[in-house]
Amino acid sequence: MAVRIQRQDFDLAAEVRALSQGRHDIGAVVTFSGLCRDEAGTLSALELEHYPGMAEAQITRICEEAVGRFGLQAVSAIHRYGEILPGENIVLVVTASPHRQAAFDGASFIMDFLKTSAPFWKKEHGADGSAGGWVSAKDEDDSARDRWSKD
Amino acid sequence: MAVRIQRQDFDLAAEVRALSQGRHDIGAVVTFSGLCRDEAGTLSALELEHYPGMAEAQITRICEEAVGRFGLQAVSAIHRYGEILPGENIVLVVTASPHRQAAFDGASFIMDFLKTSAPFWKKEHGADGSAGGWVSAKDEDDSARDRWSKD
Amino acid sequence: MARVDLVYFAWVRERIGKAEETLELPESVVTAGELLAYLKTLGEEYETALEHENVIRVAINQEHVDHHEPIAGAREIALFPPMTGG
Amino acid sequence: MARVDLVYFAWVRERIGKAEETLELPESVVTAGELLAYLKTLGEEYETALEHENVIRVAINQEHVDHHEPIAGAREIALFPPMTGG
Repeated sequence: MAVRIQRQDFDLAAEVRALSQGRHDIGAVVTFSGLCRDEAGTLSALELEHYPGMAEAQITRICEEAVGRFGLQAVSAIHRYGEILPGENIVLVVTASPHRQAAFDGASFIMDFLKTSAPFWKKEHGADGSAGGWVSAKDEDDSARDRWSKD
Repeated sequence: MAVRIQRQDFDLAAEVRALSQGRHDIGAVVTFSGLCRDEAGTLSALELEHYPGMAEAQITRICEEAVGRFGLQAVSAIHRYGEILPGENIVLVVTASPHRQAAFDGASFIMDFLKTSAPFWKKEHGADGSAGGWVSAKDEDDSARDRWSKD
Repeated sequence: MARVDLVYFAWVRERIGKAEETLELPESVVTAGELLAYLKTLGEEYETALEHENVIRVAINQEHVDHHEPIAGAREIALFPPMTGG
Repeated sequence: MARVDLVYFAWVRERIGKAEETLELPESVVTAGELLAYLKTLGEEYETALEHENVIRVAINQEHVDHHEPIAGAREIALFPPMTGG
């Protein structure tokens, strides 16, 4: 399991290779890349603040939970911080398992918890030079997380 | 939308780049890689037979259905044929959308239908030189496909 | 009599012993299911290949069809086992 | 009196006007919720930052806790808005 919090971009292919190379027991690898989106052209950049230490610890806890729950063979999670431009990567999750459903579910589970319980905060800076505001948490993200609750 | 049936391996990073580069409207990219698995060490290779023409047509139909159903912004699907060794890639699906759930669902939907309705057949060749047999279709793959049926 | 190209894949191809052939079909053969029944009269290899008719998949002009579909207008009919791609 | 490091993030940090500080807490402050109430007595900037107490998230020694959790033994307590990562 590899968890990294970093300023620089990541290399998708290198991360997948690191996790699957030389193994013959993996049947499915799912990657999720989250990108900085700006359909309206009103954003100059996102500024990502994080809580060093807790960010790593919390993402590690989420990934460990996913490994146990879905029987994943390997997981990598990378979250960037600092200034991120439209079209750039923000987050990467990679999961590996013998069968496809576990790899899909594992990556989806990790993303849902990462959105709502990893200590990161996004601030928008406007293309017009405006100071921008903090992005609000979305109710739909809470709902997405809550669907994983066991009875 | 890009659909390719090819003998050679694919380059995951290049496929993701081709689909997302220069765009600022994509928020989520999901990739699924299916690999040739051989936990027991009894397999020397898989031989993948396909129906040329229909394979492309069928995967294109599946991808078009996914684009419409989940509102995907872009899709790529690559399926290899010929001899594939343990640990090698068999299939790649890449989906892009503004939000994560559509990208996850789109890739999962395409894989479920690809398993059960794209004209490919796998034959196993044993590590002991045995001729090997044709891989049987799995009931669980039919079930995975059927969960997408609308009422 | 209708002339049609038949293509076979995987163990259907192996058991019939060829990958493709062109046949003249009697007019009594109307549906895909009737085509399977007719082919089984052509020899032991067809009988073995198509023994379990219900698992044999049929595509007309590269599109899946049910066994009750008429084959009129078919240029190419493919017979194959359940698919195992992905 | 218990000595504790407090750290603030995002708009909680901006409104309080600092990223961290060390405070001596009176012994009457037992839970995370009581800490929030105490901080609001320290000045207008705290009052503004913590106005809607129910949205403020609390982590003790880098683990999330509910507002009713006791803070005894905390070395570091973090206050921040709902997270928006991913």
